[in-house]
Amino acid sequence: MNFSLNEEQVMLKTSARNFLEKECPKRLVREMAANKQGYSPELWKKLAELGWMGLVFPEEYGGVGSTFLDLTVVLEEMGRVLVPGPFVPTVVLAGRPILAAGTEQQKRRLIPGIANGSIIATLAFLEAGGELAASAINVRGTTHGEDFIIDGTKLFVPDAHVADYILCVIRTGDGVSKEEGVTLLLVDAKTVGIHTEVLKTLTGEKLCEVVFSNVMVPRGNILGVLGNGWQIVQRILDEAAVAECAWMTGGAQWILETTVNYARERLAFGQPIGSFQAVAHRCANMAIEVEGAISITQYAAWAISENDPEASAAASVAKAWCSEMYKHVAGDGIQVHGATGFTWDHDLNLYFKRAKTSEIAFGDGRYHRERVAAYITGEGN
Amino acid sequence: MNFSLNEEQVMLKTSARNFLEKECPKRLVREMAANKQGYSPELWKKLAELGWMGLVFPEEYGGVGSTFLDLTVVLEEMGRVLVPGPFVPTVVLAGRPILAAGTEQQKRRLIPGIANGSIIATLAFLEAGGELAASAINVRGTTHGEDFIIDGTKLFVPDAHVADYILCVIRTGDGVSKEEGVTLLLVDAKTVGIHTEVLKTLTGEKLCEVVFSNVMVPRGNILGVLGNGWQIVQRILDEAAVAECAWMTGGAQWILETTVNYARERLAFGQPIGSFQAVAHRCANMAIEVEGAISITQYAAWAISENDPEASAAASVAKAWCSEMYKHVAGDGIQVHGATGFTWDHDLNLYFKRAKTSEIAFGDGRYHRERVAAYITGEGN
Amino acid sequence: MDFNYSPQEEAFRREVRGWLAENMRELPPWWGRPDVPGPDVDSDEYRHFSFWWHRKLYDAGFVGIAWPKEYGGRGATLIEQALFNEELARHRAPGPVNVIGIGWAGPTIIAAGTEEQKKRFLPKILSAEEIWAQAFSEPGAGSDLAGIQTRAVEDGDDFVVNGQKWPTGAAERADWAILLVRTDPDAPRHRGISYLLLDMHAPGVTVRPFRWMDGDSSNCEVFLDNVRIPKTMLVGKKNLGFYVAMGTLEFERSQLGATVGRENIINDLIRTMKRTERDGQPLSQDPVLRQELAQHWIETKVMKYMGLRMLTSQLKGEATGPKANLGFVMAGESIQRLQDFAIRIIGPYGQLARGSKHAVDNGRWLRSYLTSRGVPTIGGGPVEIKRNIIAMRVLGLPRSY
Amino acid sequence: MDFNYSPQEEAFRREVRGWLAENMRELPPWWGRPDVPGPDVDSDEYRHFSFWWHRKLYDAGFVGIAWPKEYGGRGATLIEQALFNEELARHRAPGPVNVIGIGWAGPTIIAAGTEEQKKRFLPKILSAEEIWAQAFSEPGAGSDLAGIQTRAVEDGDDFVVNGQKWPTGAAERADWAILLVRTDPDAPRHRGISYLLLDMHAPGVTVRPFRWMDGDSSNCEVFLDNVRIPKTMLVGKKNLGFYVAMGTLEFERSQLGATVGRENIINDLIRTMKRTERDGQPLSQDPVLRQELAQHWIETKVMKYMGLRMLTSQLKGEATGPKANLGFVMAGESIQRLQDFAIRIIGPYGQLARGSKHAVDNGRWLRSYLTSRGVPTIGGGPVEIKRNIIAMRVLGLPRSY
Repeated sequence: MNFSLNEEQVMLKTSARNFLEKECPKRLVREMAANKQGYSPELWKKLAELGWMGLVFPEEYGGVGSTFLDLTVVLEEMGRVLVPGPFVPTVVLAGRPILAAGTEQQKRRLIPGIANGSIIATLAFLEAGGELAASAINVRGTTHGEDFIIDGTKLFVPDAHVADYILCVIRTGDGVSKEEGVTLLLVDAKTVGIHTEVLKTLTGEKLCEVVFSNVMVPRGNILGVLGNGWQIVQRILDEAAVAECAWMTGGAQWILETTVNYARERLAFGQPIGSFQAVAHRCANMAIEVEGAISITQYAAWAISENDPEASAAASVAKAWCSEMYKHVAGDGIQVHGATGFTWDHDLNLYFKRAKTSEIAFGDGRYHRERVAAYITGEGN
Repeated sequence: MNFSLNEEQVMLKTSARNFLEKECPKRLVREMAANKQGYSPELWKKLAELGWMGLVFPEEYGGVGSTFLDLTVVLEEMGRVLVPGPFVPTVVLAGRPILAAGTEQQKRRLIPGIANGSIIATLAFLEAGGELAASAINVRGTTHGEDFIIDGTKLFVPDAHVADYILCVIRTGDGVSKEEGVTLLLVDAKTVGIHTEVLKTLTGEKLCEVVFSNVMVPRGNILGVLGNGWQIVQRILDEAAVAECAWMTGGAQWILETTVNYARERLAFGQPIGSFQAVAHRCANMAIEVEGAISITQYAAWAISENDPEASAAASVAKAWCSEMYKHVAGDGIQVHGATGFTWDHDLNLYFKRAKTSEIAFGDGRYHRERVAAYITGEGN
Repeated sequence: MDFNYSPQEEAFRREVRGWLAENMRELPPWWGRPDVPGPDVDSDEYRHFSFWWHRKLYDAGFVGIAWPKEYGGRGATLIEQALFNEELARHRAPGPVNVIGIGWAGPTIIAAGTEEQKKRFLPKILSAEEIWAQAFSEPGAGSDLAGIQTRAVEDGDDFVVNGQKWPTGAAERADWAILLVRTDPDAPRHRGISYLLLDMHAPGVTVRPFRWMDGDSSNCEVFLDNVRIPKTMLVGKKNLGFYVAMGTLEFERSQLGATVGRENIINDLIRTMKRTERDGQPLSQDPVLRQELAQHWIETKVMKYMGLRMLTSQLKGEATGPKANLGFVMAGESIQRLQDFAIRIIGPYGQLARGSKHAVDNGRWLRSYLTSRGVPTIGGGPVEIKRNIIAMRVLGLPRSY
Repeated sequence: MDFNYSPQEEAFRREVRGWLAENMRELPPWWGRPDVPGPDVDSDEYRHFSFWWHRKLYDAGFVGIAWPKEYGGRGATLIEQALFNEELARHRAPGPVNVIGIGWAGPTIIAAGTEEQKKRFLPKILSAEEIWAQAFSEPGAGSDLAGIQTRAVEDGDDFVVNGQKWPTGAAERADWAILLVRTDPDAPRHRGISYLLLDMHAPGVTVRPFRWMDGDSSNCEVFLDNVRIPKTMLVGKKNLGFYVAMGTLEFERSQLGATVGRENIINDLIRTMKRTERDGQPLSQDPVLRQELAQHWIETKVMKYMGLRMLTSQLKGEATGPKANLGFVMAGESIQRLQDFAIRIIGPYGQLARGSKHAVDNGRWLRSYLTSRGVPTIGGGPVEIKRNIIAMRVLGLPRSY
């Protein structure tokens, strides 16, 4: 039992911290929120050179061969400075399932490009209902000779406008349960009939509407087994949830540190405001939630790395906790800062907004609490 | 619009405060918790002489002819000192429905006795499931000539062991809905076949198991219309909920005052603990909840007095609020007092315990929130 | 106790209702309709619209309802003011402009101003011919107003003022501002402050707009560089301005308008919940959401009756200043929970901003979610300070700050 | 990072499990079974039972696991101590007695005591031949320990002590107590306190038991009337006793046992929920309760891993004293919510006390509901003080008290 980062992880963390502090100032974050592409190709290239895109892929596919836990170390630092761009979609939402469920050919075709930063990829999952359930998958893929024809609309697809590949969750059949008949299809984003429109979001993150009109995709692009994609989806969601937790934990630590520094320096009634318990205890509560988030996220990341049987439950526990934690901590941070913290120019608001989108991403607190309840009672609802 | 007590109500309140401070010290409360009867006949007699039992009954039946709102003024003061005994069961749970739904004969037979303190009465409602729903009424009354024969067990019946009359909610038929077929029956507590056992409770309040074995009750003892009792029950529950709110509000004010006094006087680190914001702001939060409770309870009591169409919704709003309020305020009171507040000898614990039984009585927060939801959405669940 | 209104009050309510029914027909089609495109709140078009509506209210005698008649008000009671606010909210009608002028500067001038000041300023406040801003807090003095550093030095018939004020509301469009300055740096903190009326068009006044995090860009920072303010613009006694500012302002404390606003929000949410299905069931029947929804309704009702109790105290002439904070703290924190609930209901759509395809109610819920973090617990007076006041001045606890 | 245990640790866990499987068979039928009548916790029968079980643990080498071997301990690591606590909780086995002796007096004597004190006291602590109490706080000094007033005056080879201690735990049955007294009334508050070992059977010691509100009547008030304590009973330096008391006690800070205890509670609740129907549906399928239930599980898991992170820090020799309060505050407030949830689940039955007809689990939930208001947020150190420490010593904020 040793609940601490190993030497390499500490090095990775330190170098990531130093690199990102220099290369990803808030000015860039704000620029990219307004920018059409939504990410800096130069920074993207540098991340690739550092090997971050390849971190969780085996060396034989051009990766670094590290663990998912190592990835979350980097994600925490990225979340700390709010690195804009399609990193999580490419690596976690697309790259990881390709590695886990792809054919040798699919892996050889895509993973080296993902690992070296030349391929951007994403996952098209949600539809109009906005639900994470299998029953909400209604975009259809119908067989047409050796191809599938996809028709329908996916929503909230991150970074689809710059993606080279879109991993699509579609319905190819109707089984007894809604989980049956769900298929994952790797779609070249340049295929005729795909229309992408960037939605205007709170944070400037690029979430897209992707309309598929009569889009032809070769059968060979199925990821995993036809009609059996739901299991892969679940694993994606678990990993994505934990990745988001790491991201949130990094951001929350920035807020806590920034707020504590402010409380130490800002004076009111002739004293630092941190000497008033209303502020001091609020900071203590923030610290408790953050410490909990760090602990549970690292555990969940470890469980995923180790394919622990509790990994899925751990992911839900972590995401439920972190979703609330980030929102509370961001809100408390603003409250301690007062009007200053409520300005557009103060960086706190970037975190407050991100806390809301992170809460929503991959299932909010309520969704994951219900999953936890199903796990501990052994009964669905 | 005048949201304040009128002159008579202020007088009533003041005299009740003075009377009870003298006549109902905590020593008596503690004695009665351990005492088998659970109330002091002398105090009971004095309350009757003051006219409190008759407050809400017309003069023609030996009452005072005041309003339900006036009654809550007294109840608030009773709750403030935790007067033990069957006052609410007699007046609110039994007396009020007899007045509202009884025949002239029933009223003449019972209300003068209730008003002058010579009759103790109560309501037998809950059964094993512990639910307030009509579907939970399963104790049966079957016709037998001019009588009903009751069989079954009622639980949590307040003060049944000293009651002269028990108003029983029983099932006499099965309609399309569970609400149909519920009947209210006035039962002489000395009837053969009734067996009462006092349960051991948190507060020493006397809640009883009442077993009916082949109990014969004359048909003339039906209150209201056979099979149509559920409407009366609902009105009883609304009034009981608001009565409980008044009680809770009184107790919460005692806690707030006691806690603020303690925070003013108790020293730590060379200062009164009330000069630390952790304590001062906790007290402020208590004050907010209490002020809310006073306001919403007085409104609900007024709505009941006026037969306002919103009375039932107001009762649920008030009970949901007060149930949580009392528990929070009592818990906060203990926390501010520290170990002192956690002792058996400190009176705070009497309130903390009562807060729990008051929360449960006539529907807890969750129950009433669901009722409010049904009211505002116009949809049941 | 009586929650019914007097015949006179009911008559007033009928008058307001009648007027609203008549005049709201003239409102532009986008008013109150997030689905119909309308101008930005910061735009000239919107500004023009709100002054047009203000003029109608003003002409109908609905501006300054509780102001004395001699100063152009209606001379009605606070109940009628509360009733008017309630009806306005109930009908979802726009309110008057010049909120600082009507609610703050005007009442202060009425209470503490000179006869000249009253004559000069009050009429144009109600008519909104002159718009007012509030320049009290500073970058270094927010919660602790007595800590302001902006200096005023006497020079002949003027004060010469130097310093910086922030945030000052919509100062860019203001003609005048109520201003706190330090006139005696050696006196105890609270006793060296004066209350002045500042001509925003005077030389040396520079206004720099900035944005809040919800996108509202109407707020400003004000720089004062050797600004000369005639001594005739002093309100109350020199060096006692802090007490002028803190003095009892007889604005109506029932918050009835805000409470009805919350009811509107909840009713809108219920509509959204009824038309949104999850797992084949409308959200309005979701037991978990129902609990939360009901709790918001309960809090709204509780605040309503707390407000009416406060109003009754006010009418009896009791000092309700400190006590009103009980309701204010609750309202401030409660609206944040309500807005968080609202945005959770719409799930991933909650991220979509005004103008985005697929945005529910054109991003209304997102905007109000962000907005709820500002004024309710900070801008309208930080809840921490309000709790201090409750503890000290309502409960009689010792000072805790 | 590795959540697996070493082969040696796994071997130890197997040993504990094997021993428990073997020995728990001998537990009386009422143990852990609220439905089987058993003795009161305060009764002689219960006391006899717990000493009997302690002796078994002791003989098996499971008392003082992380104590050095030379003082009768097992000399094992804190991980093994944590593992043992976890297994004990997992199996719902009784723990050792003499908690203050083993967890507090003993480690302090090991760290700061004289060789004589070690020889005299340590063996009988582990064997529970001598039971210890803690006499630190006073009626007038609880949160603020440095405010104690009990005086000790030197007289020859003795201290003569006068004062009053409260609350002192199960002092009525204690043979010894660790005691804080003021030895220099003129020194700064923290620097005039000494740490003594008090013979509870000495003349002048009077013990008055009292009850907590949950019915526990084992706690006491202790009056000290000219009690003579030999100077050989001083621990550490005179006047530096406050620091001896606050010094790092190497007790295990993972709280793993407590976490497992919470898991047991939740699992018991799930069983209750499954067998209780409302509206024809088991409570375990009630969506509202499921949300709350899950939240408690989530908090439990979060605390578990907070605890293990803390333990890892401890093992690395880092100072975890202040930081451990993060988990303690959360645990204290969290258990109160859990107990409130538990008692709400059983509805009106929640009011019924031990011994009542119809009481669910013989009133267990009611008792634990009340108990949760004491030690978790007050007795184990008030959460307010813990938050002060977090703010000041973990976050580096200025002193706020």
